[in-house]
Amino acid sequence: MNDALRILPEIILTLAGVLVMIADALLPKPSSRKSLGWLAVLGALAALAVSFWQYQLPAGTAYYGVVQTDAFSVFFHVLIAGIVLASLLITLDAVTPETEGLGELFALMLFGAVGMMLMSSAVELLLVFVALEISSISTYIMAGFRRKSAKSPESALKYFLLGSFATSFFLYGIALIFGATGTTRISGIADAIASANPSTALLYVGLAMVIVGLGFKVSAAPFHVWTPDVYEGAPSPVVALMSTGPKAAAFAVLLRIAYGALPQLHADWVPILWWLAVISMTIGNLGALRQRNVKRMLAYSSIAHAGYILVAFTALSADGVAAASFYAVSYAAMNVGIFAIVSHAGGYDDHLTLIDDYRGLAWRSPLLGGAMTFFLISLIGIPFTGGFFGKFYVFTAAIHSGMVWLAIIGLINSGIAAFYYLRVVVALYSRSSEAAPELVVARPSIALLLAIFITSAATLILGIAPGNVLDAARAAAQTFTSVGQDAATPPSTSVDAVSTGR
Amino acid sequence: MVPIAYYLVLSAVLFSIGVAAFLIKRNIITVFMSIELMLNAVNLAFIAFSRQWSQTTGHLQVNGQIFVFFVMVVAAAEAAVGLAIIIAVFRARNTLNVDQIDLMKL
Amino acid sequence: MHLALFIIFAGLCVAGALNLLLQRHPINSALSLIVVMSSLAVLYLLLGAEFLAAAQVIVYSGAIMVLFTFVIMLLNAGKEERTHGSKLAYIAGFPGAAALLGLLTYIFLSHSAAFGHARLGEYLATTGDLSRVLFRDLLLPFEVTSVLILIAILGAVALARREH
Amino acid sequence: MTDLHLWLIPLVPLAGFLVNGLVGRKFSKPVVTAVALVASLIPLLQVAVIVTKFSSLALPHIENLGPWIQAGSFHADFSFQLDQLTLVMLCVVTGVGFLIHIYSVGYMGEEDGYWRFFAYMNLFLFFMLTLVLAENFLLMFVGWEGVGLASYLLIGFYYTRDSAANAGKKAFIVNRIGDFGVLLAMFLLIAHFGTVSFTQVFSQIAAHPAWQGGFLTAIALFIVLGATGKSAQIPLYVWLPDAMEGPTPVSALIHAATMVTAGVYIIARTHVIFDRSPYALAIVAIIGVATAFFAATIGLVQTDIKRVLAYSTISQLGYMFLGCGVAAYSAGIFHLVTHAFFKALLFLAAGSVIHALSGEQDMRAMGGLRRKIPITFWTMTAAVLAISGFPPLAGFVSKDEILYQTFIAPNGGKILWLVGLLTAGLTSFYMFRLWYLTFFGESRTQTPAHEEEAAPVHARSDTKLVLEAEPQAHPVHESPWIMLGPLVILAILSVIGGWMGWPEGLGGSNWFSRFLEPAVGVLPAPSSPESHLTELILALVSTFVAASGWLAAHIMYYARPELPARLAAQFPARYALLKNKYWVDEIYAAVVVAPVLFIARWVLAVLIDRGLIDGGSLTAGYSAQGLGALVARIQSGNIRSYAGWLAFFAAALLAASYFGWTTHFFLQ
Repeated sequence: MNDALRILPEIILTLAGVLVMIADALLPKPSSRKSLGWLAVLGALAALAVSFWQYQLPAGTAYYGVVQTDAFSVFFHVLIAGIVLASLLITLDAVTPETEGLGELFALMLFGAVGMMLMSSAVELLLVFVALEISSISTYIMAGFRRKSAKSPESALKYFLLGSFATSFFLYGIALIFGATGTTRISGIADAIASANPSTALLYVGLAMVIVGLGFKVSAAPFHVWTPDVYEGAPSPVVALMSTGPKAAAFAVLLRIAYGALPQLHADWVPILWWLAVISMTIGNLGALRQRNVKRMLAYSSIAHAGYILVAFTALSADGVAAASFYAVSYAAMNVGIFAIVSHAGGYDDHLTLIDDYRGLAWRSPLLGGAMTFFLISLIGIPFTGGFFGKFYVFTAAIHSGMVWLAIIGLINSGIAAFYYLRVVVALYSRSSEAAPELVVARPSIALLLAIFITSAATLILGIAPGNVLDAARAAAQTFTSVGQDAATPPSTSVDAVSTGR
Repeated sequence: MVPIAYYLVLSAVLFSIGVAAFLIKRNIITVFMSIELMLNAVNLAFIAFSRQWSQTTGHLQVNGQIFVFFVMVVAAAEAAVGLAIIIAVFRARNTLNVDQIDLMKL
Repeated sequence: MHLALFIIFAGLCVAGALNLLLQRHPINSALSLIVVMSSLAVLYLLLGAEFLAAAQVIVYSGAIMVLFTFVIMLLNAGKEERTHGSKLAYIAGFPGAAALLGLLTYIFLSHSAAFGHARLGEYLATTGDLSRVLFRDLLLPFEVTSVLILIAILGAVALARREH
Repeated sequence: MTDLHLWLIPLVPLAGFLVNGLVGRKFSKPVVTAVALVASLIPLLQVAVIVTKFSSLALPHIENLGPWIQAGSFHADFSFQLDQLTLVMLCVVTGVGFLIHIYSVGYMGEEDGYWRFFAYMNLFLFFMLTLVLAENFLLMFVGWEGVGLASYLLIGFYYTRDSAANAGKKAFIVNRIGDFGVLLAMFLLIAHFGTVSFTQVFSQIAAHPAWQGGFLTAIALFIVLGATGKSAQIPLYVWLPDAMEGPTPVSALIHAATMVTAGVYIIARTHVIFDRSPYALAIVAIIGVATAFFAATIGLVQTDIKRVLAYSTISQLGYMFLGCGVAAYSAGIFHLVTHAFFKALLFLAAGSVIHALSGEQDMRAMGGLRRKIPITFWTMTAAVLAISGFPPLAGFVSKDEILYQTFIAPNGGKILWLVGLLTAGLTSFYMFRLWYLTFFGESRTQTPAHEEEAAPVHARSDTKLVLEAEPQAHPVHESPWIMLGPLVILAILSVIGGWMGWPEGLGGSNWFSRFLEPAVGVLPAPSSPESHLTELILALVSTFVAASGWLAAHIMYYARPELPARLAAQFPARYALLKNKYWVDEIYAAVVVAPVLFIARWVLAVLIDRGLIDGGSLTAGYSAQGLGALVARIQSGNIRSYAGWLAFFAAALLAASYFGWTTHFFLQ
């Protein structure tokens, strides 16, 4: 029973998903399936509440040590429950009663969240793999949900084929790590590396392959290629979920593997992640510059934001882990928020998604325009938003660990980012052009208002009073006892190196 | 008596052929098959490593084999979903050629 | 004896895999893949994985490949055309695949001594051995796969359903 | 400790912003006006109260509202600080801010989005006051970035005009480049001091006399980068002239009196760091003097009245930098204060002129306005005299203080002084040029320049489309008193404002710098009779230079306007060109400005203006665009290509991690 408490949010989400499916089957054919969405929302709310409640559990493992609830996994449980809650609300707003397969869509969102949550709490690579597949396969399916359009199935296909391709690399990596250490438990791997003298060649190569697989899932460049195409084709409410949830979960896994299983090898994975961070930030921001489609632009921006989170990874300190976790939250808040508006404005069938289509939106609907501006400002990283503090912590942590160049590159990138975000802001507040059709904006539904309220409140709170979330993130970081040792010595020498013109 | 390394090399060969097949094949279904080939290569590696650790520790280790069991389950699920996606793509675009599935770009 | 069996079936594996790659009709590729999978089942046996050998034949060469063949037939897929959509696959992908092969082979062979040798009949993993781990230590992942399969069913239904 | 409720000072304008911003468009104009004015008046009154209590306060007076972020060892509070420097800035921001609010009531009276304008103005006040009151770098940075945001909103106020939108964006982005500097400085501070609190950082520095240069130079240089962005210095000056797209009161408040001085403020605020880094100080001085000279030369040939003032602002800010760069922070701040008076006045008066001419901004289409708008003329005259440095007006006192401190500074002070002096002459010249062109001679409101409808000029004019559509609808008229009132007050301040810092060398007591001394420190200035003599001589020299600038302008633009024609006969080859009445501009353009611009264009503009900021239409420059195209080329849409890409980089990653290529490479 005690074991079940440790996976209670997952159980609740599964039950809610099953309930949605059963209700879907029981409801008479012609009636609207939208009520199922509210059922799913209830399930997500319950999961969110239980996730919060899990903070009271003493840290520990369950089911013979395959899952572990600790401050880290509970932190991500709460985050993922929040994401899926907001995404469900966005979906409720975007779909019409006639939309096909609504029941399945809501159930898939809930089931996907089960996988994401398990990813964050799994300490056995086998469970990580199964959970990763749950989250991935459900997103593959959801990406292709708009079957009538030409783009949506293509998006699903690209995501599916390339995702499975990357998963094979991930699996091979696990196999090699297993070959080197003889175990697939996170703690076992760390022990094996610390006590025995495992074959380092296998470990290195295994580690690299694991990073390939997870790098794909978090859309870190150069493994990002799928992202713009998939985001463009997938239904917008689904993108709200899949650009944040699986990403956060994959980052949780990456953090757990890097800091939990392979802390001894940090000299090897830090440079890799260093480069991934630089390339991701640069490619993401440069790629976004040219985009005329808002969803593609946001896809590139999500690549860039993955880069910022990776910056925190390399900091090799409790602060770094906390910053990465914090950034995941603030990114989720603002990105889900902006997709709430994109999906409302563009509709489930994405009839208008170009930046030019957004011209004058703010004058026709001040609420949507204002909210979108706020999220864009947060994405740029202006103070009093979650986006600013996310970047602030990330770069503070990086500089604290002597990554001065990384921080400089990151800041230059966040400057470039202002260009393309501002383009949308300018479009929002300019006169709509005569040539382009006007974006017809329906009245926002209660669900959308709720979603916007949740995400904008979260973004604002993260910017003004981030104390609680930051404490939670720091508590999460403390889970990895190995971190912090490296950060004990301030890297004054390296900082001086900059000033002397290195 | 066969060095376990041979099994591992075989798995590497199969994996690389899988990668190459993914790059060469134009039919989506065959591309998907090459992913199955890659997964099979990984399975072989798992079983070989499992055997190696049995020998290293001196008693039977089945962890790697269990992993293979799960990979098979996942592969089955993936196959169902993947083929459904392929059917959906075929209906939407009336082609099975990957080179023609490039509506979204740049 | 062991070496001979290994060489035969490893050869079959590689031949089947290459044939998958070279055949232009998807059915032929599928049949080649079945050859690869069945030969792998024999190799699993040689490594002492009885249960997995059986599962390999039943699940992979049986169920999954039947599904593939079925879909090939359903969509009436013909010979593939040699379109030239991607240069990158050749100029970046092939060197990548070759480098992967080279690097992994080099690592495996250079650590060959550490991996030891496999003898026939040693360390046989019976179904009982597997299930003791599967239903105790890994009970949760096992249960969780039910969610995975549920998703697969849901997804297959939702995506492949005829439009009304 | 007396509680001054410092937090109210920024929060009241914020409340004004929220009220007007959220429900303002449902309000009638008087209500919007009342909300905005009250929201800017209350801080002013509060500052006045503080002034009366100031002598009894224990300084620096810090009010901590509680923790903001606590992250292990590092924490930042919502805390505000009041010291002499803050007080000076507060007086300027609230005082000038309130006057400009009043002026705007008249100036913006007929605009659409009246509520929006005042909401933004209050928002700006909130951020600016946060900036000057903050006790730590982080809170200051909130204000720092926030004023940029407010400035962006206000520059782009006429959002329907693409040029305005682009100018706003340019300003925002250039400012963000500077903001990295501040951010990086802040990160370095956290890394080295574990705190962002001003008092804690400064006391730690004070406790370690051995710290010289090194990381302090790095921090200081990053701060300078930030300051050049905000204060429009070389190389990040490019945004300010374009910022004139905003309504004129915005130019007066943000782009002359307050926000652009934030860079000077931050250097003075962190002078403890700069004092330990002679290199950083030298760079500040050189940037300052170079910008002062460079902007003044460009100012010589501008024809748009607001652009002249914009370049003059850049130039004057250069003086302030020069003052800070020779460690005479109080002189820099002093010039900041007097400049706020006369430059705000210049802009407001220019606004009044533009208003009188129904939107005309081109000086070639002005002239002869002296009698028609006498009050504007007289206030403008005071400002022109002040900025040109005629005693005893405000500009003379503060500029002289900077030049004197530069002169006596060690290490090349004389050269800096000479360039500064030359710039003073140029300043006098182009300001009187503006003065003569606008107010003297015969009226040219009907000249061809205007009949051609001078499209680019109009595109730049800042009044609304309705006015532009019928430029001759109104006769030339004096502005209403709600606009003239602030002009008069500012004119008085421009005249007498300098007296609070009257130098000792000229018989004063230099009260201002004594007052600031505890906050920013002063040079151990020699107070001997010889030094007084030096100061006196320097003052005479600079007055002479200013007078000669006036004389030159007088000859060229007033006394002998026929000179061009005579010279034209002597240069028949270029006769057509010289028929242009303002040939002086062309000569200057060729002789003085062109070489300067040449350097600027090829060294600065290509690198920064074009490459980074303008770059094509709205994107990050040719280079970035090219890279963007490269990134896009990867995105061929073909799955096999993507897989090839993945396989290649997977192999690369494997190889890199196996062979350890990446280990300790490029990594500190």
